Amino acid sequence: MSSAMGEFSEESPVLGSDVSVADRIAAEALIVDVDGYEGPLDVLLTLSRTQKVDLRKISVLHLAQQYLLFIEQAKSLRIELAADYLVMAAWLTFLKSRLLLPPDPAEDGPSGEELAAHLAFQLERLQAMREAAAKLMARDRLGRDIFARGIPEHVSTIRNVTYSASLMDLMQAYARLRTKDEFRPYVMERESVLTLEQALERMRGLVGYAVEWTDISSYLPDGWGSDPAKRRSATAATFAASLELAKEGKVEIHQSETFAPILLRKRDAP
Amino acid sequence: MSEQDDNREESLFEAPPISEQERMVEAILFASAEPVSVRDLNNRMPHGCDAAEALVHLRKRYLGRGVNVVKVGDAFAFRTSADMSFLMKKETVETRKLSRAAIETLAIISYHQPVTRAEIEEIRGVSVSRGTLDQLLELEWIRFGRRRMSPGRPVTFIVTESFLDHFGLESARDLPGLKELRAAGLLDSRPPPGTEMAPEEGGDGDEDQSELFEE
Amino acid sequence: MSEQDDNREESLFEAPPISEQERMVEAILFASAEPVSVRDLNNRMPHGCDAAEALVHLRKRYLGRGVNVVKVGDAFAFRTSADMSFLMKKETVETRKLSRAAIETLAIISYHQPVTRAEIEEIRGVSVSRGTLDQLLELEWIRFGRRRMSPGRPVTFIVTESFLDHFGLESARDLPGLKELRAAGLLDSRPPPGTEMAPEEGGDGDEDQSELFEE
Repeated sequence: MSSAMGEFSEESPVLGSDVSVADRIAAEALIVDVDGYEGPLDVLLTLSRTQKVDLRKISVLHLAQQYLLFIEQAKSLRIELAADYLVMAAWLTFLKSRLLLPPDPAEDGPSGEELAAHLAFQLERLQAMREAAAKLMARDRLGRDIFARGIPEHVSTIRNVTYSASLMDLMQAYARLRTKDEFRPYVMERESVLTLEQALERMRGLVGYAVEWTDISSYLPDGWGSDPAKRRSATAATFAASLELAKEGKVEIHQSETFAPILLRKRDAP
Repeated sequence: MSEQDDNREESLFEAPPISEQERMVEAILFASAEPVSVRDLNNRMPHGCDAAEALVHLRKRYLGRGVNVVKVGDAFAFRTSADMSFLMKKETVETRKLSRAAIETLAIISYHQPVTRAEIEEIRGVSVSRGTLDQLLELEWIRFGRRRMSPGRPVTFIVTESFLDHFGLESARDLPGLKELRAAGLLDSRPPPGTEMAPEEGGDGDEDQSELFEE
Repeated sequence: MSEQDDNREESLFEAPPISEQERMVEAILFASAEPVSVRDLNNRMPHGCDAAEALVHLRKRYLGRGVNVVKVGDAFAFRTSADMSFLMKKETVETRKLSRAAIETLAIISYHQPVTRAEIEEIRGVSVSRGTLDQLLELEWIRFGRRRMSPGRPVTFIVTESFLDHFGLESARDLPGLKELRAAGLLDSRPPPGTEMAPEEGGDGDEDQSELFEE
């Protein structure tokens, strides 16, 4: 185990007063570029390359040592390190102690070897994914190497909307409109509505001549008797006007029985 | 042929075989967003190629296929074969009910034609939206009639032949009159007095604002 | 075959000859820039057609041509042959360069799918920024897959048909080196020691890559 440390100090690109200039430059590049790293695992993967071995046979202890030195270097150069770099450093310190010390039987949890194996697996997996990504990006790609039809012909959707309406719908609609007319006292179609005011005015002018009992329907204005809508409006207005005149004491009203004609005559002033 | 010989002499490399040139033209025409001229083809293909000749082969190859090489001006492009055009259309048939506004407007036009928009509005008691009339015009059930000789010379609407066809009428005069409607019970479908005003009015008001086609 | 016979019996009209069907598939695929599924082909072709059979013929016809019929997931498309790319400078669309984080994330999703964000982070050893995933979602190379049945029901990511189309893959099973990676155990979800009780373990790891494109 101690030999690993010794080996490390000789080979380390990050530390040592007796390293070559090239190594020093490489080490500085590593540190200065810390922002360029995609996290601690990325740093570890980069460091692992100096071991030039299959990632499965990597010395995790050696790697941990390298990483911790890297962190120290970064700190001494006052490079701001993200928290996760420090977390990794702490974890690797822990791992290092587990690897160096004989296992404590009283202690729970995974052994140093298990943890180291997992770290090696993570590094190998990350490396594999990077290689896969490179292979993927190197494929013949659509829009770069392979092309789709330049003048696609769009499928036109022809929406045939057919509207269904039957003669019955049409007649019902018309009937509905006409029926509505007959029942709409509020309708603003002025020419088929006789207002109370209009009827009253007309009646006032006429009752002076009503010496005999006269059917109030004869007081409807000319032309209001044939159209049912107009007749209805005129009848109602005339009847209301008659009641108004009776209230004023100007006329008398008489009806012999239900539905019999309503008769009206002038009342002599008292 | 002599031109090709000249090219060959000029070129340091031998031109690719014509079958390869044909493949190149095929790929370029396929991928290009616009028809490509022979000149452009030659510019894009390796030196010594003869796009015009490759095109002759390519056009022959696509004769009778589902897509053809067509000439557009002095350029060439792939186009789906004319007899395949039916595949480029997706027809969907939707049947919708005419909106109440539309059917009422149509009813008024058919019973009162020629009728102006103002008259339709008076009969319906609500304004008629442009959309409703447009829809009926589009369906070719109504069309413009003569202008009224009254002030403003308003346009009138009348029903069309296709309206008569659709509703199985010989002429608009065949429409049943009010008396017949009553006899058929269509005018007796009055709501009981007292209930007819409120809901009818309410409904009408809503419809009035949107006059949307019913989906 | 028996199914086809059934169809033919059901149909009032005989299906067009296979050569015509081939032309139809050719026209439809040519007209579309996007891959078209066999199902869509059948829907667009006359009743009784067998797009899958026509496709077999069509693919054979275009073998070695300047454009080829390629399979993308369950769909097919015409694409220029890869060896013609040197002619295509003009057509190349400059795409936004993907960041290293985005490329790695995409690779992890494609090889490990369906995969959760936490798993991507575990593999990369850093957190995945929202922007990275957004970029991939926007490119329509990844989409949300099913939620995991583990606590928190985390959402998973999977690659899309556009991803396959872009990278010229018939299916995600054709990803380069997939078999080797799997054989080396590098696609297993292996939780860190001491966390064996993690809920993800078990079936999920095996199912990876098999749940592809299930809707």
